[in-house]
Amino acid sequence: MKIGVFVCHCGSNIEGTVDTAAVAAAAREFPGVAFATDTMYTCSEPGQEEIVNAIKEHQLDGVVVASCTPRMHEQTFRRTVERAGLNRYLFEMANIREHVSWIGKDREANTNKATELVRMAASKLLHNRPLLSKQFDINKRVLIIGGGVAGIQAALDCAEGGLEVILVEKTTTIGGKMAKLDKTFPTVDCSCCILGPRMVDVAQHPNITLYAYSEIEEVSGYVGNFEVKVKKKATYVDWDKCTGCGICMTKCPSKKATDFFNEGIGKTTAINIPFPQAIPKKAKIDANFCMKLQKGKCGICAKVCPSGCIDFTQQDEFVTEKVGAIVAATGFDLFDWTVYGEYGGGRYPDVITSLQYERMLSASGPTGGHIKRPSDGKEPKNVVFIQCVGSRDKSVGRPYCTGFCCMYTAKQAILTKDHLPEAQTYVFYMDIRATGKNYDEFTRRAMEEYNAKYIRGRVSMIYPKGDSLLVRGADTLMGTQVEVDADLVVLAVGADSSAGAAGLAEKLRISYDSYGFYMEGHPKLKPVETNTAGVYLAGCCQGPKDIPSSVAQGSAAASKVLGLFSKDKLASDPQVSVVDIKRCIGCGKCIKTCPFGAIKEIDFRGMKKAEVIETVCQGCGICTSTCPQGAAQLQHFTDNQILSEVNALCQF
Amino acid sequence: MKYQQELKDSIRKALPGLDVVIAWSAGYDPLHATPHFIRREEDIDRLEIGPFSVHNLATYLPGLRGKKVGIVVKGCDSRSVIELLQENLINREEVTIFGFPCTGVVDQTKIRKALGHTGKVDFCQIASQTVVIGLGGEEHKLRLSKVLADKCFSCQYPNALISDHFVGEKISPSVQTEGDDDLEAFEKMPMDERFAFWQKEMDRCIRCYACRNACPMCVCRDHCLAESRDPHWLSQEDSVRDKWMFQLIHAYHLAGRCTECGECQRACPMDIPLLLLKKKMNKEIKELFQYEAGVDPEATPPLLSFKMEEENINEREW
Amino acid sequence: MPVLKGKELRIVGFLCNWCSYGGADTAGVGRFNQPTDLRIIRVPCSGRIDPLFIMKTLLNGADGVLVSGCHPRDCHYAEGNFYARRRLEVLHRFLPILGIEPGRFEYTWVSASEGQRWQQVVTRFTEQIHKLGPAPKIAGPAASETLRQMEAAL
Amino acid sequence: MAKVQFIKSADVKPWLAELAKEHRVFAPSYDGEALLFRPFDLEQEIILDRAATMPPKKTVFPQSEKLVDFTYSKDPENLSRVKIDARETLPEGSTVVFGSRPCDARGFTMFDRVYLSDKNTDIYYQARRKNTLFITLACRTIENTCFCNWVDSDPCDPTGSDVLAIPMNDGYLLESVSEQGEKLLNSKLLADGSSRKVEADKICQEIAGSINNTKDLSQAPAKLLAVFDNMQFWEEVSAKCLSCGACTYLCPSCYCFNITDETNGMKGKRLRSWDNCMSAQFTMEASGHNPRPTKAHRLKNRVGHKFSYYPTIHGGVISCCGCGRCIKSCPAGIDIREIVLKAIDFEPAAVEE
Repeated sequence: MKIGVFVCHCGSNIEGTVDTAAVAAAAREFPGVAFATDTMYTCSEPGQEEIVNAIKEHQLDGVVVASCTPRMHEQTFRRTVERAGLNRYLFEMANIREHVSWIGKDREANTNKATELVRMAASKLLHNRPLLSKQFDINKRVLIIGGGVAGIQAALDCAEGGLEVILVEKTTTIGGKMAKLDKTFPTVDCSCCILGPRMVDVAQHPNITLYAYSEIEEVSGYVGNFEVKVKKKATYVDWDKCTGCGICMTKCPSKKATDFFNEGIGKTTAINIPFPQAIPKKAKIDANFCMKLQKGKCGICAKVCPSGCIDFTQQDEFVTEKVGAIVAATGFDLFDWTVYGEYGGGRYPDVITSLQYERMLSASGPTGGHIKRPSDGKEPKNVVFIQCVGSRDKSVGRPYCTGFCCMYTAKQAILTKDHLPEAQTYVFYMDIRATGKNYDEFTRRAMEEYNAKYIRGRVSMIYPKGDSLLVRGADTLMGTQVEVDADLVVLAVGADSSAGAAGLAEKLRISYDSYGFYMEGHPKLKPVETNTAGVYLAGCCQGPKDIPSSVAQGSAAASKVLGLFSKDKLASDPQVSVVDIKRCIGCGKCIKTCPFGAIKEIDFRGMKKAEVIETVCQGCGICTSTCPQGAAQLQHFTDNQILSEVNALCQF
Repeated sequence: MKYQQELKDSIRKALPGLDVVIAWSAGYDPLHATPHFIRREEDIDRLEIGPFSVHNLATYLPGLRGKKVGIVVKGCDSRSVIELLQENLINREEVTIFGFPCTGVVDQTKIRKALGHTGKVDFCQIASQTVVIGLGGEEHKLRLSKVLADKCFSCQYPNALISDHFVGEKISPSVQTEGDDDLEAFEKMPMDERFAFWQKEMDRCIRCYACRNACPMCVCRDHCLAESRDPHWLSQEDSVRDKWMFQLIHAYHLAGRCTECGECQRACPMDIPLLLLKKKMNKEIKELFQYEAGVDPEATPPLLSFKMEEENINEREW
Repeated sequence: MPVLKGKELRIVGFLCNWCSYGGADTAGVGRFNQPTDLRIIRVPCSGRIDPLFIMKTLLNGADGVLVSGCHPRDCHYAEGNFYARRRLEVLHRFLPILGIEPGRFEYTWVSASEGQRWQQVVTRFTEQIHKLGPAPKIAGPAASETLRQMEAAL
Repeated sequence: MAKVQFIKSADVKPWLAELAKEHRVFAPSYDGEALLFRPFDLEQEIILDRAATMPPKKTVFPQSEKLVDFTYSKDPENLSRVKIDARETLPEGSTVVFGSRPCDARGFTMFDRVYLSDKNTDIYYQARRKNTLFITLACRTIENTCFCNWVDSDPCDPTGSDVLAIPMNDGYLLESVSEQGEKLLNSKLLADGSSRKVEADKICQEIAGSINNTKDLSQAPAKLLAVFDNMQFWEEVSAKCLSCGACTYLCPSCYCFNITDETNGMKGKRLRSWDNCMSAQFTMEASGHNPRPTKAHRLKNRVGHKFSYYPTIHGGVISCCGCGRCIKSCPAGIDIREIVLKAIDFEPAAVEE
């Protein structure tokens, strides 16, 4: 191999503490090095030209650039050598800026270190091989998991972009958390009025197939070619026939079923359509409460149903969909606030969550939009809001800020005053975080126009006092203890990752943080990508966020999918593992440890062997360090390549 | 051995359905047995089990895939069979396992050490706890417990853990837990002496790879890293570094898979105390993962799995 | 290769590309001064780091080996560092039997944003290695009296 | 006329110390539990009453030896022009091996026919061979694995040795076999031994008389060829073979090697290291094809080579010296004697009409 070495000054960034000319001179003595020079700015246009020219002039077949981190410019220089006709993988970088010149001032030590890094890079390069990517077809359909506002947005954008969309929602209706809200901040728009039309669009769009009351059972395949098994859970109602008339609900004698949609404020019937604008507007029987399913007696709904769609024998059903990309938009759940013993731990009926309060405020909610105390149905006079319940609290393992509670609390304070002009609201807060457009103005309005009393401090205890509650807390601005008589306490409960998020992540082979929120590809630059190609994120599954951000992410994810599908074929990354079939003994250890299911067992002349599915392989190299006989080798990071670096550094 | 006849009868019954049964027979002198491949009825007569049945015959199984193989196993050997099953390197339906209660096997090195040399053994009789060896016309009496292999003292699995035919009465495991004395003693040595120790021991390695080939879990066989150029982990140089490195490869590749049968050390013609490395590895594996290899055919070796929260690994705080 | 005029010791680092290599970059961008001994080998994932690389590096005469990957649960490849954690921990506990100070090998987790932490890790590890001094090198067989005694005991 | 000297047992070590001033001296002593030919050390006990674990093969044929040192250098004007400077590294100095057994010393005569033939001379082997002298100890004990008498040798065979030492009750009778050997016998510690020659000869006769199991192997070359294609025969005899190299590496007459280059940076060396026909890699071709794919093929080669192919081209000399180490150290207890006899006795099944 004829290697060219280019040692970059990076202006004075490197040259300031590294004698680049000396590094280049030393490099001339390294095995395989046929040309070495120092250059002012290697990444600049003339710098790159110099490489191209040197490749041609000296017939180089490998290039080492010693400059900044490969995380910065590896792609740049790979393209450069490719322009000169070399394979892009016959290139190595030595990081002599971030790892040398910027972290020490001893010029002698730096120069020596830089020289050794170049030596390592050149040694590795001697073992590099040209790698070529493969082209493969893509299935231009997209699966969107979760029918909240982010999922709806992604679905509609993709469908509008001409893609076939499969939307899977685990409850019986799309709409998510937003559908449960009464109003939205800071405009105090009716939530259902703005979301409703979008939901209808989903139902009517010819490109969208909606599986409600369904969950993802299994995901296999890879970007461009996923295969997804969807479980359609039994509703005991034939949805092809159900018209959503609701007669069954009026006649159902089992009226103590849990009302999930209304957050447990009140009860509902065993057969149920969650709310009037539900999409799809179909009834479902809650088997836990249905007398027919529990005890075999009743069946009134079947008798009254005009279209005869009740089917007590219905079973879960599975359908398989083939898609090319997946958007996870699985949202969030509320933190289980009952861990807070000081707030009663769930023992006081008049301590409720913010989302329960939303349902109470909603005209279509169980109270018809009247604020009533759950304990006695009376209108409250003093309403106390407590913020940061399960947010910014290390003691309950939730150190992060949910981000939108400050805003909805302000909104709820305003709405309280609208509903009950006599009422007095109090808000216990830590800090007001109102960083969106018109947000700060909105919280000020709550304080100034709606007379919400904001108290900066945490609540230490809630005690029952007569038929009301005594809220004791600190006012840290005044430096005093405060006690407020409350008729109703509303907890601004923070967002937790959605129940089941981890299980789905494992199916999708994406990672999640310690709270269960999905990891984006890069916190700044890849906010909706994941590290699994073809899987994108939208909305609160990635972390708590408000509606506009969720919608923006839905659109962003859709644009990523549309961008991906704008090509007819995809190219696989050739830095994948390859199994040497001659060395493989078929023990399957690689198959067992591959996080991506990218290795399969094949039969080769009657012998078991492993084979890498190169489109699925993500190039982590776990198989390579697992295979005892070195049969599986991650290309570009083979044992011999790493050993050559080790040997360049230490072999006495 | 008490159950020898019963075992022979059992094999005789099964042989028509099998290509071969692997057992032991008398070796080249009264102090040695040798693996015995029974293919025909008449081969059965030469079968002998006893304290010289040292070889772990499970080593032969992966090489006989595709054949119907019977195998006679001691308790410790059965763990290797389990481990091979666990790794899908043998098919359960192809293997017929004959178990017997093992009361321990000898360590030839201990006998040699006790007698000076054992080149000319005329006879050997074992009666209850005494071994009588005729050596160049003289009679030497040794206590059996002086010459049993270390692993037998702390043996927890004297009966085959898995078998299709078990002859004799199952016996209870050893209550002694000694056996790791050598490891404990070694770990009391200062670091530099340990380093020097291995250099000295590895110096006499002749790279014959008997340790590897006798190991039932060294399943790479002809594709071992030791002799490969791609990947090129080792040179062929007679250097302590390369020879030592090989033993580290061996020990690490056995981490969580080694059943401590001791074949590596027994096979070593240079008597290098190789088992010490494996014992250390097993001790750490057991402490970290409460895992013992070769007990459960359904288990996954700990280095091929993980837990998100490891009970015994503290996150490194620096 | 000789280490710089006896000032440096030979310290080799194996870093995953996504977190720790990025963390080392971040430390550079932040101009967080570090000792110059460390030489970094970049690998895609800590799961790629076969513990045998570390043994090989140590037997080849390195004075110290530092491995760093993404924090558990933050692995770019979801599971790589979980495997690495088990394997590296086993190695760490195994080294003493060879007569190699376990402190010559450390593994840790540094994310791409933890530049300052990386500086601390490198500084601390380099200090630790300098305290241990140059690693014993493999020479010919040494037959000290203690060894003979040890042999007799075994 | 051979020089005959006598040395008292107590004078052996001082004599070796004397020899060590001029030569590298190797003598059997324990390294761990292995009895090896190690550099003579006054502190170390020399063990002469039992056969060594390993023959003194390394003294003439090192486990690995550097054949060539090479260095690359570049033309500063044109870095692509690389020169290779290669230097042979021939061994220097002389060596004395004390306490080898007749089989050990005789083993090198098997090497000589190959490495020092009229057509080809291996200069590395030659350099060591001619400068290594063997003071061989006749055997008084015939071990269970010994069979030198089967292969045209005996416990007092001086073939390949420079001095033959016959163990007597109070010392050793030293008889020179070669001229170089004669020169070793000039120490003041030695006394004229002619008077005890008769006694020594009697000892040798007694030893020879104690052997009674000699087998005639003259049919072996032909009989082994006859079973060459009988793979079932070879599969059965090799069934317990583990394919390790213990037998070959401990064999005084196995001389195969491999050559590899190891380069680091601009320097490198060419190594010759022991190789063995029991290993699958031994005959592995670059294409991946292996003409000896199974251990049956490989064990057939080992036995066939020693007892058939070698004798066929080297005047009937069996390339086995009967030391029995392959039997003793085989982890699976394979007995080469058994295989050879089985081949000799093998009667092909009558072909059914």
